[in-house]
Amino acid sequence: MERSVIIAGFGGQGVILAGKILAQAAMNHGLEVTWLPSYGPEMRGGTANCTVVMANETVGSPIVDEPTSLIAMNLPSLDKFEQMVAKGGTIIVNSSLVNREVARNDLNVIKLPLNDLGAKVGNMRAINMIALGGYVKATGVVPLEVVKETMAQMLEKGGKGKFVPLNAKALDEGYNAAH
Amino acid sequence: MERSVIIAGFGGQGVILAGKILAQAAMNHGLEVTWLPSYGPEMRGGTANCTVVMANETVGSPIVDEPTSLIAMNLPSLDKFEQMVAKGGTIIVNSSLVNREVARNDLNVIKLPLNDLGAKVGNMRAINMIALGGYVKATGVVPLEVVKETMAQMLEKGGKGKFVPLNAKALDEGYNAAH
Amino acid sequence: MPTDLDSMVKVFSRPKSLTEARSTYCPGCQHGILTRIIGQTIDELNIAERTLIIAPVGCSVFAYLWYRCDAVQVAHGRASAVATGIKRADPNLVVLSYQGDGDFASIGTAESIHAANRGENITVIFVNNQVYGMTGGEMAPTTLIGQKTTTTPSGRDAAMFGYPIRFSEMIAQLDAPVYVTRQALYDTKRIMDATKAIKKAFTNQVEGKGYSLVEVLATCPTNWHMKPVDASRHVVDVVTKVYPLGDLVDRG
Amino acid sequence: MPTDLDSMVKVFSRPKSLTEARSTYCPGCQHGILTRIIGQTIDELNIAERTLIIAPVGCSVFAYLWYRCDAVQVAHGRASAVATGIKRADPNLVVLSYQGDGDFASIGTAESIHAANRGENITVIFVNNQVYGMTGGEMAPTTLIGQKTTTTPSGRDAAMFGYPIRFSEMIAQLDAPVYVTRQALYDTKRIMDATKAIKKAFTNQVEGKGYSLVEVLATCPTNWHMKPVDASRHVVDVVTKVYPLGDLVDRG
Amino acid sequence: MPRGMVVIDKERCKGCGLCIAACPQKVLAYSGQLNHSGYNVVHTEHPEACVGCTFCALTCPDIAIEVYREKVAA
Amino acid sequence: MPRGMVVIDKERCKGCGLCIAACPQKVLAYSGQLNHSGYNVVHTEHPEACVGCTFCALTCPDIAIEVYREKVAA
Amino acid sequence: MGEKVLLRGNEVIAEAAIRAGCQCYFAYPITPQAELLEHMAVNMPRLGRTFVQAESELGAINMVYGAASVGVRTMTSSSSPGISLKQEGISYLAGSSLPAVIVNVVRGGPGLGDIAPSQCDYFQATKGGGHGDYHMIVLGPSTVPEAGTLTMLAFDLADKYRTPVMILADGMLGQMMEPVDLPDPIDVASLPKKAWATTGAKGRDPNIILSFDLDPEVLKRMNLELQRRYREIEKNEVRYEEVETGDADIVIAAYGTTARIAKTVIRMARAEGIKLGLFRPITLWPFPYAPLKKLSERVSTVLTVEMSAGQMWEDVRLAVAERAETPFYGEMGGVVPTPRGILREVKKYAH
Amino acid sequence: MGEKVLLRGNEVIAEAAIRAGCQCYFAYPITPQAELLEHMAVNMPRLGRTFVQAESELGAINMVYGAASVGVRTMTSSSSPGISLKQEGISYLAGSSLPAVIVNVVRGGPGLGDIAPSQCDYFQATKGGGHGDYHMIVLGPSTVPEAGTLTMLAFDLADKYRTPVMILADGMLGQMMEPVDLPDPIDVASLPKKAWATTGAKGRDPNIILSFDLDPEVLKRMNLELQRRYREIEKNEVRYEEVETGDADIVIAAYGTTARIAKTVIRMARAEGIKLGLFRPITLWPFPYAPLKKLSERVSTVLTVEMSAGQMWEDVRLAVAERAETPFYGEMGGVVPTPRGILREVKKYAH
Ligand SMILES: Cc1ncc(C[n+]2csc(CCOP(=O)(O)OP(=O)(O)O)c2C)c(N)n1
Ligand SMILES: Cc1ncc(C[n+]2csc(CCOP(=O)(O)OP(=O)(O)O)c2C)c(N)n1
Ligand code: SF4
Ligand code: SF4
Ligand code: SF4
Ligand code: SF4
Repeated sequence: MERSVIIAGFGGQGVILAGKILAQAAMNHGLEVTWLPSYGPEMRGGTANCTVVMANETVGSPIVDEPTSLIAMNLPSLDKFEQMVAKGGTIIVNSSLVNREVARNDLNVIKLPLNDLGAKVGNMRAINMIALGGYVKATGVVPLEVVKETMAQMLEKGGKGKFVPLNAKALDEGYNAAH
Repeated sequence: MERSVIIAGFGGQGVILAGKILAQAAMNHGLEVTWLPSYGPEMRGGTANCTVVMANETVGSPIVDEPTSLIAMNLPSLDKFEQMVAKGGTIIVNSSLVNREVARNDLNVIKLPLNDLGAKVGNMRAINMIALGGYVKATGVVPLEVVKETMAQMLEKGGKGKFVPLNAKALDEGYNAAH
Repeated sequence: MPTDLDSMVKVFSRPKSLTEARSTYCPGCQHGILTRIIGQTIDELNIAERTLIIAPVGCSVFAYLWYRCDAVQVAHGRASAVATGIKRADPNLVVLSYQGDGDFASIGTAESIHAANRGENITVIFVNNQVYGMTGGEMAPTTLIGQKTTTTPSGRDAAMFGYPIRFSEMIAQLDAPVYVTRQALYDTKRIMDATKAIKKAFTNQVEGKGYSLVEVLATCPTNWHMKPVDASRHVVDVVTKVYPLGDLVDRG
Repeated sequence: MPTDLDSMVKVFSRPKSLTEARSTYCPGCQHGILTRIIGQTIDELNIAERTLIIAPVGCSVFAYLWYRCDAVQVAHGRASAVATGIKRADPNLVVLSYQGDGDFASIGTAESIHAANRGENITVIFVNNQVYGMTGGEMAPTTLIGQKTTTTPSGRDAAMFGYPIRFSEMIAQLDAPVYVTRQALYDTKRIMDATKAIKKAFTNQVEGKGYSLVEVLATCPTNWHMKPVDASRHVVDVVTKVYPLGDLVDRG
Repeated sequence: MPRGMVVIDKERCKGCGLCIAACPQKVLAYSGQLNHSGYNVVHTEHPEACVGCTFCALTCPDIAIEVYREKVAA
Repeated sequence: MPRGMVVIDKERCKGCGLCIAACPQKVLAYSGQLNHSGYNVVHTEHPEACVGCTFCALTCPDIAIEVYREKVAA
Repeated sequence: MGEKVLLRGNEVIAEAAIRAGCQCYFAYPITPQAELLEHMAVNMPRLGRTFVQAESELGAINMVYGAASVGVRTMTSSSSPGISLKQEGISYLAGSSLPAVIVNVVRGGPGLGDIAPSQCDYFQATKGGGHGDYHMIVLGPSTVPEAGTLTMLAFDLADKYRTPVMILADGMLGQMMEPVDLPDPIDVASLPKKAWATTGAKGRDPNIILSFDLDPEVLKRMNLELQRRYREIEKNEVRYEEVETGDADIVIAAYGTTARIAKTVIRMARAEGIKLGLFRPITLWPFPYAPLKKLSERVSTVLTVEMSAGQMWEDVRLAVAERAETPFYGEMGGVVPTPRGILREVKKYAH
Repeated sequence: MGEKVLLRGNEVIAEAAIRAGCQCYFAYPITPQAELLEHMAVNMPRLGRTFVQAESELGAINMVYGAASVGVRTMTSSSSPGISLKQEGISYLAGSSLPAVIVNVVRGGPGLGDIAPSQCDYFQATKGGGHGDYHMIVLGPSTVPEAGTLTMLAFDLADKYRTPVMILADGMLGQMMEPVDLPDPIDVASLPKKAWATTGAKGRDPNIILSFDLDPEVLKRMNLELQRRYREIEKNEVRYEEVETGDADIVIAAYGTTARIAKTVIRMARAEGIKLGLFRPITLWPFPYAPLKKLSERVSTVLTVEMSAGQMWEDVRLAVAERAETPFYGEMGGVVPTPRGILREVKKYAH
């Protein structure tokens, strides 16, 4: 069984970190995993994305042409990746910035007003964790607790321990907001 | 029919020019011809040599492992090339500088005291033409007159016309000295 | 808006020699200011039809997109050599070799110095932002002592990495260059000075005078990890102390 | 011979750190004098066992044959980079980067300047004979205006080929070098001065002081088409006018 | 009527803030609005104060600003 | 007895003549003899004039010269 | 270490080099191998080892030449255009028999190209992008963990055969993260001493490092010695992997990232009843001609898949020698073939 | 001009370039191609054309890049190590579709090697010594007159296909003199204008010269266009020579200087009753696979002879595909095989 997600958004929205935390959490949870970023100048000012593949057996291709999920933090990301998502897959949409509906009707679409929820948890930098919380709820690929623990370990290792409570709250917020 | 000669000596002895004049003369005489110098640092201060191949048909290899002749203007040249000369071939030796006999007895050996003859024609720089004159006499590969004319044309073209009489004399001297 | 456009005249607009393409630079990156100054200069000298832009490797790799001029994108560091080839092939062209500090003063050291020494009749703009922007913020030859970059994580240490190089001062030692100057962009006055310098560097070429080099101290807010306004301040307070502004050679 | 060897003492002989190999230089080539001076310096400092000779590409490509020292033959122009690698790998070694003017100041420009700028603790001897010796007398970056070479058959013309480059003056602009000097070999006094300078350059390295550069004006009788004695005269009369002798940096 | 006027191209603006700092009249400020690239763009908070000095435009790296000035009676 | 003496290695000498010019005592001159490499080598034409100053040896690019000097009585 | 960590390919190569005892690292920045440089910048000085950001790729490879001369383990890394600039230096390393490791994190080409993953430098790496008759050992890792183990191996092979060894990776392998068990660091002190190294002529005759002799006969002998060593490497060091080739009718020949993707394709194909296998060269030079030849005797088709216009394809055809069909499927310019795209090609040859 | 003159190969290449309308020549000195530089130094300024002695080979190839961008005919020349330094630039020329001529007067390698003739840069020239999927047209002259005609051709092909073209000569060909009929100079004014050249955007949209695009899909399209052109060149431009192959049992495959020597060997062998022929590729890229394949169907042995460890040999084996024996005889390090030496090898396969 192989699950894959593309997380995409503006440069500053923290998609790379969200992917890293997910990948690390999946690994801690005993899955095989690959994490692949978009890289180089395309990131600068523009958009960024990364792909996480999680599986029970060795991961073949870390590039996926049919991701099982998409987290679209802005409109360009939805435009770019919507068509690729596998039938029956999941899309998390940042409805604060995306002013259109998802066109496909064979997907599980979860709209989260990330910017509003960000304001609610008190920091716009945490919207990536809100989205990730929503993704975890919708797909169940890794338990929320494992993601939380992993996030805490990683931030602490990077000397950013003080942001753990905020991000934990954001994960919960997204988890709860996803239907 | 293919004739080939290696002309070898010290850097300042004019072997490269002698070869060029012979090659040009042979070409003017209607033969196919190649001229190949030793080149690079080995020339500097040390020894120099060149190989001229003359033939009725297209010349195959411009490098010869069995030259039909050798002009050895000094001892190192004789040491280096004596064994290569084809059976029945010709060696012109500068007996002024070479204080040993040619070891092989299957060759036509012509000893010319080039330095003494050079003193005789009045210029040590002309010893290459003396040697060439001897070679022409011994092998008959190109008529002496053609060599003389060619030499004159080449020196004149190079702005050294005033040396033509000296070099003509030197060619004669070598021609006459060769038995 | 309360104003009446008819009663107004446009006093500042996009230079005509620039295309409509949006810049690929980060917010606040001063490479962008240079784009505008160069466009304006090309307009003023009316040379768009014979100007060749050399787009280097670096954040300005896309320079060919921004000018209504022919352009050549070249290998990292070799812009001055390519400029030589172009100018020798067609001396009537006006050639701008636009280069970052990594490009001009590190990998391109030999090409930069020898084009200057030959006195090629070209204009070189050398953007000194003390960092490799494009590749993510590594040390440049111009990086200041103590400055943190991804390859000098504890700050540039002279014993290990050497000193910030004043490349224009080296070029100024040569006999050929007609104009070598160092400019900055940290405020309106400096921007106007730099504009004058760049115009002069182009004019020298148009008049056949020879090699002109305009070094420009610029910011890289992204890799300095500073807000653009703070980055400008940093140029005033710190950078100009190591790289003093002004003309080094003027034989025009 | 009428003299009695027993009543004499040897006051001048082949330095011990030199091998018996004969030099491959042309008659009268001053590269040979430098070989002797370097050998003598190695003897005096007693460092043969830890000296590494870098043999460049050029007429001194055979330098590895002449010293009883380990040696590394390197690519054309890259001697200063190789010296960097060696010295960083083993700082206890004494590294001599011996380079011709084509090697050091043309193809090797970037490596030469950046090794100097990093202040690598090495000794560089840069032999300025204003010509490419090894390849048969082409123009060097140091070739004088009007000088005929095989690639400047009508004499070096500044408009086409640029100016003779004073590379040591450029290096002297950098912050790191501890010693930069220009010496010559045209008479006994100059030979003794050069000997002192070279000893100082080695001593700096042994004492861990940093980068030392000794530029030496040398003759190339072969490609100058001059008798060796006339070539020395030419250095006095002409070459030193363009390349003045003396110390440019001395932070030792 | 103000002596000058600036027009900001919202899609070119990257919200760097250099123009805000360059304006001697404090005409400009962040608008709080994101453009399509996600940047918080600048707007003329105090248009009435503008003198058309062009300082903002000179400093804008994205050439997002056009400047108009009052016609001087001929 | 002369104050100095030079010994020239004939096979190393390339006949460049630098030593002849360097000798303040005019001790050295071309010998007219060619060595095995074909060079006209230098010899001591006036050995008696030699003061052992080493100038010739300092200038010889081929390190072909050794110099001796009279022993000074201890 | 035993502990699994999630790391980028670039970081794993850097860390493996450190654990293999790399004492001196010299490089010039370039995407997509920036993290390799950064990892070294942080960690080499910390360990008292040498990190120099060179003025250029030419500077870097020649610094490597210097450090290798002295006998220490040394490495440089770059990506395609930067590797082109190192070709003269690589030829010198080979000619002078100096051990060194060179990492190429390949990107799309030619020219400036792009920074996306590619395999378009295979020819340059395996046939000799520099001048002269030389070879490097070229290792093509397919996963992040393998990038680590092959980097360790690279240092050993370099020393054993006194030769430059290249790690031929690509942008994807460099950028992606994967769980990896980092290998234990070796004991540098236990490495055999290099008697030929130029460490100072103390108590022995001088050692000389050089790649030339003006006498062709001597240079020929030097070349014959290189060739002798190459034959030895060909005999001892060929490495490859076969996946489900036992009953295969069609075999994909692929290396590196492409081979990894091919493994997914095998699952997909077998699910559809196509007997697909994989032949994966691990040493790209020496290429595993003999095993592929053998395999080609019992399959109908060897489909070469590369992120290139068909470079390894030539070696495949040399091995197969028309015994089987040898079609090619390639993507270029940084486009990575997808499992579905490869499967589509496979189906053309399935009957 | 009808009149036969005795000239060195280096001079003939230089003079042919001038007659082909080469407007700009940039190079850095190196043996054994010094005379080429010297001929240009004397004659280009005399004709009001550009001669620049560059600061290095990197400088030279990038000056060529500049001049080619502007649309003039341009050339550089060097020898092995210098050509290695040009690899990045050559890849850029190919990537940017710029026409230019590059001369390699090959010497013994690897590393500094020596200055004697060699053919050890065949791989570099034909497979791509630089990075990325590109090819140059590579022409291998065998005699001094042919060096002239192929140099003229090189400029035409470069323009026709917008590609770099290499003349792959060797030290012997460069240094030797042979009688030659110099070709008439072309009329430069009659050459077709290059609409793509960056001559100033006057009355048209800007022209852009570039070798990159950060979008892999676009870079792929650029690569596909290159590959399309390569297929066209393969279709149109394959050149080779067959000598006495009609009844041959053994065929020597050789190019350049080695092929010339082989012609002497044919005479010697036939005198001894051995049916020997020669297959001589003139275009080394595109290699004449099809004609050699055809030939291999009716001979017992194709003996490849090179001044290398066996580089063109790979292409020969690709073409022959085990249809005939494919032994190899090579000399290295600047040693030139002698007619007798080759004959000795031939006899091993004669029955
Ligand atoms: C031969 C080569 N080496 C390295 C690179 C990678 N590279 C791209 S841009 C760059 C440096 C850019 O820095 P700079 O010239 O200072 O310009 P900036 O981006 O700061 O404007 C480097 C090293 C390359 N493309 N080619
Ligand atoms: C990459 C490369 N380019 C060119 C050459 C040819 N080459 C050999 S020595 C030399 C120049 C030597 O001149 P210089 O450095 O001044 O030393 P000199 O011989 O005058 O002592 C050149 C260009 C080479 N060997 N390698
Ligand atoms: S990285 Fe720096 S130099 Fe590059 S565009 Fe961004 S701010 Fe400008
Ligand atoms: S060519 Fe010149 S530099 Fe070289 S050895 Fe001869 S005299 Fe000396
Ligand atoms: S300077 Fe330009 S880009 Fe920056 S905030 Fe002002 S208008 Fe926007
Ligand atoms: S200086 Fe030396 S080489 Fe020159 S002539 Fe005197 S002894 Fe001979």
